[in-house]
Amino acid sequence: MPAKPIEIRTSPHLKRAMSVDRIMRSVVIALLPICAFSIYQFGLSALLLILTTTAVAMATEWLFARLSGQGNTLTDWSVVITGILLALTLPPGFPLWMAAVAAFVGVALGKALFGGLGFNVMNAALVGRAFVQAAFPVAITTWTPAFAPGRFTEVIPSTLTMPFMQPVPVADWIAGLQLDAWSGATPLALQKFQQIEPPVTEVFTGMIAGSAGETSALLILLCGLWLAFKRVLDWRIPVAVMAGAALTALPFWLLDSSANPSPGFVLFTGGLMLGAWFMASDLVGSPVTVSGMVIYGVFIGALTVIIRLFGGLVEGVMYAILLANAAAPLISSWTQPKVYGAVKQSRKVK
Amino acid sequence: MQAESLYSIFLNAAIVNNFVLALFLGICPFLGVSAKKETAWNMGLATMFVMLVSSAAAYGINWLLTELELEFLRLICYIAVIASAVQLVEMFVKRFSPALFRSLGIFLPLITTNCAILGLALFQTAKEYSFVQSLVYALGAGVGFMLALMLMAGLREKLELARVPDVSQGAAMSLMLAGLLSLAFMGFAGLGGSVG
Amino acid sequence: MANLPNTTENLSLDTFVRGLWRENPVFVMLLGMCPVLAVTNTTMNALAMGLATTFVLVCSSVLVSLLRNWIPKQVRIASYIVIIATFVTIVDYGIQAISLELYAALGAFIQLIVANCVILGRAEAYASKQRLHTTLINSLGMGAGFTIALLSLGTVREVLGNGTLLGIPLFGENFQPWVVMILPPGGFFVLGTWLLLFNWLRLRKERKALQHAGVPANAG
Amino acid sequence: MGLQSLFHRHPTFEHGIYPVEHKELTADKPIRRLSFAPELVIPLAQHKGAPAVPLVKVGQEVVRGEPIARAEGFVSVPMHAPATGIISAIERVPTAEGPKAPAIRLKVYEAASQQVLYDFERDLEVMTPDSIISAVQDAGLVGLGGAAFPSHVKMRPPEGRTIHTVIVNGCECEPYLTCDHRIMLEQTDALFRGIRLAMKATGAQRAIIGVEDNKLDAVAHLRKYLAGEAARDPSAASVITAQAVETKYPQGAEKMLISSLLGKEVPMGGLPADLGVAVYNVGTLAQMGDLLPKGRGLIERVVTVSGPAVEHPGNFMVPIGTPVRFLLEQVGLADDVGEVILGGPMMGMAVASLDVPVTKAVSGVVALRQEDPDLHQRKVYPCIKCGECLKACPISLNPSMLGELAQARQYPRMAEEFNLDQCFECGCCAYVCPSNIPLTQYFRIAKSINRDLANG
Amino acid sequence: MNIKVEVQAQQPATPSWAMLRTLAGIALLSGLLVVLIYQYTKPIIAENQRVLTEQAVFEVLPGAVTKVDLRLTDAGLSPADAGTEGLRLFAGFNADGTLRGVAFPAAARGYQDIIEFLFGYDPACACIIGSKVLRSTETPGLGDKIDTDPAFLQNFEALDARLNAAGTGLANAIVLVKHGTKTEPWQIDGISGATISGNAMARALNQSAQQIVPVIQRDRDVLSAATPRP
Amino acid sequence: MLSILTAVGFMATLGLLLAIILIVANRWLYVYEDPRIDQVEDLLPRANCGACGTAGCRPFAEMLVKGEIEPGRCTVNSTEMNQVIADFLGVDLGAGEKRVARLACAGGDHVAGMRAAYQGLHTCRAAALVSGGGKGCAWGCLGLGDCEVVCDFNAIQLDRHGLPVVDESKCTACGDCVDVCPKDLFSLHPVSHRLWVACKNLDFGDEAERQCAVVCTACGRCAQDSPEGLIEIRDNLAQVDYGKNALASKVAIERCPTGAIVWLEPGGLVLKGRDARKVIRKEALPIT
Ligand SMILES: Cc1cc2nc3c(=O)[nH]c(=O)nc-3n(C[C@H](O)[C@H](O)[C@H](O)COP(=O)(O)O)c2cc1C
Ligand SMILES: Cc1cc2nc3c(=O)[nH]c(=O)nc-3n(C[C@H](O)[C@H](O)[C@H](O)COP(=O)(O)O)c2cc1C
Ligand SMILES: Cc1cc2nc3c(=O)[nH]c(=O)nc-3n(C[C@H](O)[C@H](O)[C@H](O)COP(=O)(O)O)c2cc1C
Ligand SMILES: Cc1cc2nc3c(=O)[nH]c(=O)nc-3n(C[C@H](O)[C@H](O)[C@H](O)CO)c2cc1C
Ligand code: SF4
Ligand code: SF4
Ligand code: SF4
Ligand code: SF4
Ligand code: FES
Repeated sequence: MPAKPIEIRTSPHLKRAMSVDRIMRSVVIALLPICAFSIYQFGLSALLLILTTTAVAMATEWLFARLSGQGNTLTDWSVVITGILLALTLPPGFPLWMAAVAAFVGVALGKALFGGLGFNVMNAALVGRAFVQAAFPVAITTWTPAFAPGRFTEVIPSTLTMPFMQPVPVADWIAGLQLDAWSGATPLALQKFQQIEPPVTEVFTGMIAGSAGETSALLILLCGLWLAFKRVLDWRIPVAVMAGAALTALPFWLLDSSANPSPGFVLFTGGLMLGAWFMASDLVGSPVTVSGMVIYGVFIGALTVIIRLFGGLVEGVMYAILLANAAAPLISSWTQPKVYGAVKQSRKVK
Repeated sequence: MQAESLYSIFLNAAIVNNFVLALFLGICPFLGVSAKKETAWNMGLATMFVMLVSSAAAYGINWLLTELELEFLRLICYIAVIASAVQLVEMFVKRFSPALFRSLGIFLPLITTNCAILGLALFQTAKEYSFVQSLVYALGAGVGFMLALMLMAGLREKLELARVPDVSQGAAMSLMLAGLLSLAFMGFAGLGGSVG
Repeated sequence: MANLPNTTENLSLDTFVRGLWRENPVFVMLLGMCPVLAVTNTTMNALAMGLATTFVLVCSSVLVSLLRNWIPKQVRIASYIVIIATFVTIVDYGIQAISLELYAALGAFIQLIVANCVILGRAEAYASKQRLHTTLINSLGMGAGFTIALLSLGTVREVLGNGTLLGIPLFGENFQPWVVMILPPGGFFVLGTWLLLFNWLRLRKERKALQHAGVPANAG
Repeated sequence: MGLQSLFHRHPTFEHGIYPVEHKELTADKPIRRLSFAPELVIPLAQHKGAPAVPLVKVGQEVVRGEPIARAEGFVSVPMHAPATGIISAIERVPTAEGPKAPAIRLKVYEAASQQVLYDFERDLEVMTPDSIISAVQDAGLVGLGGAAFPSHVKMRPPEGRTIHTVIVNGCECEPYLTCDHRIMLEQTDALFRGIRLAMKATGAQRAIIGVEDNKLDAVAHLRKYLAGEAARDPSAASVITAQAVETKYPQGAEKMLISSLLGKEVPMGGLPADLGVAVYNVGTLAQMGDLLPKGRGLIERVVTVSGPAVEHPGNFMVPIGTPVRFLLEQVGLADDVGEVILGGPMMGMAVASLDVPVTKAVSGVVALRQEDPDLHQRKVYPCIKCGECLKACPISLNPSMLGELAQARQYPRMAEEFNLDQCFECGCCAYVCPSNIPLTQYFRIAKSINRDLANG
Repeated sequence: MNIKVEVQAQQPATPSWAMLRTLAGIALLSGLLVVLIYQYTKPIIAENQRVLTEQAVFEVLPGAVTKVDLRLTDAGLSPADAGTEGLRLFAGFNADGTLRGVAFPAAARGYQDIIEFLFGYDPACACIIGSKVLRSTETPGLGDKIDTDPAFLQNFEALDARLNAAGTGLANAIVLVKHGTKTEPWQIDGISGATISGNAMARALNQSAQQIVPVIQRDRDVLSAATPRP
Repeated sequence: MLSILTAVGFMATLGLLLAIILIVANRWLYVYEDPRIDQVEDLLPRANCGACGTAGCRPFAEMLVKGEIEPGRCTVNSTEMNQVIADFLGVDLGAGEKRVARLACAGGDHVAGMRAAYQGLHTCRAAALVSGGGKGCAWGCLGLGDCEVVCDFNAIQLDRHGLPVVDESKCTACGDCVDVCPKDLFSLHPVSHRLWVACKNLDFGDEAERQCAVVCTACGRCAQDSPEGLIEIRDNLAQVDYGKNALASKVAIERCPTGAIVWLEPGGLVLKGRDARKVIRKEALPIT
């Protein structure tokens, strides 16, 4: 018979084992192979970049959580994802001070301002990236080649730029590496401005220039699939993004395959894969309803391709995700599920 | 640039150079009535309507003033005509459809002092748009205004239930949200024109 | 305190000062936001816009105040708008005559002063009820408050976004400007940050005040 | 699990969850009887509807089976003495619902036998539907599936509706509980007699027994029985069928089971009768089949006593009114018991006092240990909009939004815009929520406050 | 607490006459004010405008000290007398009165909005000799390099714009190439980080030049005739 | 000169045109709304609490102007302010006696026991829905402070024993606490109702006393000592008939063994009878 007074709780008295910190930790684990590949590809600079953004993001989160009296929110691990993902979307030679600005702005403006985890309206990492893209457009479109010799012993010259100063131009450094002419350009830029389409296989496996963590579509796909399999993320969003992108690209490619990229190329270049699996799938920024998730995903995929093909920018994943984040509340409220037994769907447009 | 295609005019006004998020026109109502989706929708409709009306009116006035060589009176005439047109519409709605007035009409006076309307009239004159182009431009601007307003309203309704810290409550948060939206809209840059 | 109609104000220091801070049209009343955001990418533009707006504000307020007893209620908005538009046109041509480059930089926003809610708002809420001299002083204060707000944005945006102040480089050759500051998002962010700062100060003051008062003891 | 649901062989409904079942603890324990508790407590309101009115006085002697309270109106049922003894008091007693409520206390004679001393023979063949309905009411039968709604009321559908199908609910989707499983195996005769009575009373042409596919042995058993019957009397063949449905919580909820079996949804705010359906729990029908021929009243029911804190879990035939404390003493309760739940762990009610009695609605008593991970106080995070709750809610509500509105205390809006009233508190959303938000609790609060507001 | 409320009688209906009088009066007053200001500033603004145009023309035609306005009509080049309609061009002349070149406008959609340019063309060397951005909303510090970056502007000091054999268009279309890859005299060496703006400039120039240069070469006599009267 | 004339002429025409349009509009389209509604609304506190019995301050203002309700009904405004409104509209103030919220429970956690440990959302409503909450007394205050949270006027604070205390000076009788309490322990009473039974327990005698030291055991002494009909024992609880409030006096509380019935002095002082058992209380009902 009970020694202590018995307890009373409300039902249900059972609970699934999944919790927020576990979800977030799984995502971090899934990101580690991608980080490792990035470091293997770009060397010391990529390592420093990842460490910087993660550290600054965590520090910012800690600071704001303290200021707003929320206690320690680092334990939910979400900000670690933000930090790592931010680094993975930046060019490998991006000056560290700018990366720090991105991480700070991303967490402060993208998350803390609205109350922290769960209340941010847009993807925190991408808010940071969009901010520095608008602030330092030259630095963020300066690409360096992968597999540069000596990458594990020395950093890319622009990495260690003094705070608030302009990065040194890396053109001479790249020339000094004596790689072939296009190695510093990303496949997307080659395609857009020169109509040269590098082989998809090369793009797929990551033997190319690009942001620190977006180059190997294959690895990202595997890590993403693992998360989807573990039911950490909803597979619908990434699949919808990829389908939306491929289906939008298809007609243009069929019309003029010399000027427009193939659906395969569209899928496996730029940030699309990373964006689809790790950023569009961010739970907080996506709609809660299942049909909403599909609409949201297709919207991101289609918009990315439209920006790539017709916009002034070479890559549109980031903006597509941010815009979709902004539209997510509307999508959610327009796709409220049909309640069991509801005779006619009482949909409220406004 | 009379040759600009209607499609390009529309995209430009609605998205690329969105009146609110890129050109900073109509910020006051944008901040003021974007708290609820429903009011935002009504405000958007009302603005769109007034934009079309005043675009047509402005085109006519401009023609008249040019004929009379009185271009220097353009500003005064535009604003006077727009203001009275709005007031007339408002009274009309209030008198004949109190229900519509409650949902739409209360925004009409707000629109009078909305620079987006006057800006539209001035821009279409400066760009020397034809009548049809002007209307398309007005429609684009209206759609863009509605888009910005609805996105903002969606976000603000979501944040209404959020644990927003005291410091960022109110106008500060709205401005930051608008900044984020404006940042995201930069992705549309160059859209509608040909590249490369 | 209830604000009752038909109360004429007596001239005091506050008539002028409250426009600067307590009733600052931008930071407190959030009026006339469009020019505040649009033409503050440089300090010079901000200053010019501030002065132009102040001019229109003062002139139209004075005229409205003078005419207040003649304008019937039903046509007051139309009358005010025509008055304001007149002064804006004057400013418009004035600036063109002074410098076409400045005119180009300010774009359509000179003409858009017409639609600036601060001016109509002042005409409606203050000038139409107050005597000439208080109106003059009050509108000067409001104009100054508006100009200060514009400048507070303009300086930050120019310094960060361009590394210069009034066109003079501040940080030397290699400074990396933050382009975003002079772009549209930068306008929102800088104004938002100012408001955050003011919010924070206000909250801190309130907390302090509460502490001083002490939590009221509740013993029966 | 997601993949599994793609390939499931048995019909099912949309959404829902798959909690660990723990049924192995008692699934193979036959139903046993315990001795009488020294004192039984029979609350007068054990069912939905008007409380019963006592027929006895303090000090009066009653025999097992004798009516001790009468029904008050149509939506009400009488009570019968569960044991032979003496009425010791009629007073307020603690109940599982919270407020103290009037009850009859019965001091059981020490030597009281299990024999029912108050009954008479009834000839079922000559009974009309109306006489069945009044006999069911006289038996004090209520839904034993948990809702305790008077069973005879469901036999008389609202004006303009006819019942064509009786659905027999043998799902038992709550973890731990196995009483319905045992009833299907052990009281098959009575069950089928009950089904036939229900069909006759409602005028239904067919009956479907829905059983979750974790009890395929029961399905096989029922089918064998039916086959045997059909062999004897070919005309009765195929009127009653046994159908396996997917093992998924809350398969046993009436609306879900109807969807699974018939592919139709009960209209919002409507009744199963709108689809021509009446749903009965297997326990209810088995009791009906057992009690009606003998002219007896409902004085006991099968209860699963289980859970990690119970030393000898099992299924027991328990007299109504037995204090939970007595029941747990009989099966052995661990010292570190954390919670005692009446019903299953998903929908059941934790009791504040072990002195509350087993009532007609109690299908199980589950005792959890203090260190049970399910009981741990977990950190509650803000809603991360993962949408899991939407994917779990069998009613397709938006618990995420409802939860946020509840936290903002916008209760009326929850009902007006987000169909709060459709929520039947199954607990799926709270079960899956990774942020550990007590969603179901929020919804109970909201409903309770909305009720108060509606009542002025 | 000292609050006074003036109880207002129900408003008397305003006589229409007052409304008419007020509005018409104010409009009249305003018209008067505006027209006076306009009359006063008109010459000043015109002068400002002239100086500005002149500066731009002299900038794209280095060495020119006088300019003559021309119009591009359907028939060809003609002096800008009152009444001639058509695209505005400017002929620039050296101090010694010789033709320095022709300035012509061009426009194309850039990164943000339409950019308007003025280019200088020297018929003698058959090349572009200068450029100026008249109106642009390109990103400061990035897109606006097309008007400020000295290295980029070097492209326009002697950009090949020869006519093809038939005289109907340029022999080689003017194109933008990626920074550092210029090989031909008709190519423009791009700005890294502002490819789009550079591209817009190249497109604008190419489009206008294809249309205007043949006419200039054909109507050189009109140009000589237009030599400014001292 | 010509252009000056056309300009001035044009503007004058425009002005006239606009004026005519507005005049016509004014004639045909004008909708009258009593301007006093706005003015009165300005004088109201805009708390929209509904204590006046209308849906909010604006409807209240409309009814005031129509003369359908008295200004005194607003309990949030100061009396002076309501007087201003009354003068403005030329009506009577019509204020009733001040009412406050009273709590029918005195069982803080030092006098009333617990039977189970409630875990979950920290609100009374939530706890009450789980087997009635963990408190030994099924009728008593759960002490999780829903009333404290809901009071917009900060009139309620929980004392250290988890019992809400109402600050009479702040309470506006808005009734929010009455609505929110899941145990229905609050009710609104005129301040002149001094005799107060601070208990709702319906158990009798020892059974009741096992649950709480300050419970009403239904011993009936208060009823015996009071004038006929003032106090009645119903359902094992002493109940005061406030229709006979004039007869109430301190005599009623003198012999109460537990101190469940009290005498409330103005200013929040609570008097308990001589025979009442000593209970140590730091704050709240300071039983002497
Ligand atoms: C998820 C994700 C989103 C990105 N979004 C953008 C974007 O919106 N714009 C952009 O220029 N680069 C973005 N990047 C980086 C680009 O994918 C790419 O590396 C960059 O545009 C360089 O390619 P480019 O020179 O061909 O433009 C993103 C990267 C990732 C991983
Ligand atoms: C979430 C939920 C789960 C339920 N699970 C079962 C169940 O497993 N077995 C059952 O017989 N009734 C269950 N019920 C009750 C049924 O909905 C229904 O009331 C019952 O089967 C009717 O039969 P009765 O009146 O004979 O009890 C559940 C109800 C709900 C709301
Ligand atoms: C805030 C911002 C402003 C930009 N402004 C311009 C611009 O004014 N002109 C331009 O050509 N590209 C602009 N871009 C586009 C990018 O810099 C684009 O990647 C670049 O034009 C590609 O050229 P690249 O291949 O030489 O790097 C801008 C991008 C951003 C994010
Ligand atoms: C599947 C998944 C994807 C995530 N993607 C991002 C992301 O792209 N950017 C980010 O800042 N946080 C991401 N997070 C972490 C977390 O959701 C994020 O910090 C919240 O947006 C902060 O409220 C992700 C988390 C999960 C579970
Ligand atoms: S408790 Fe209510 S909201 Fe939650 S899953 Fe069940 S029915 Fe849906
Ligand atoms: S399961 Fe929980 S965290 Fe996920 S959406 Fe629902 S309430 Fe939010
Ligand atoms: S009085 Fe009611 S609401 Fe207040 S703490 Fe007690 S139980 Fe809760
Ligand atoms: S909530 Fe209760 S205590 Fe607070 S003011 Fe209203 S009636 Fe008074
Ligand atoms: S200044 Fe108010 S809308 Fe533009």
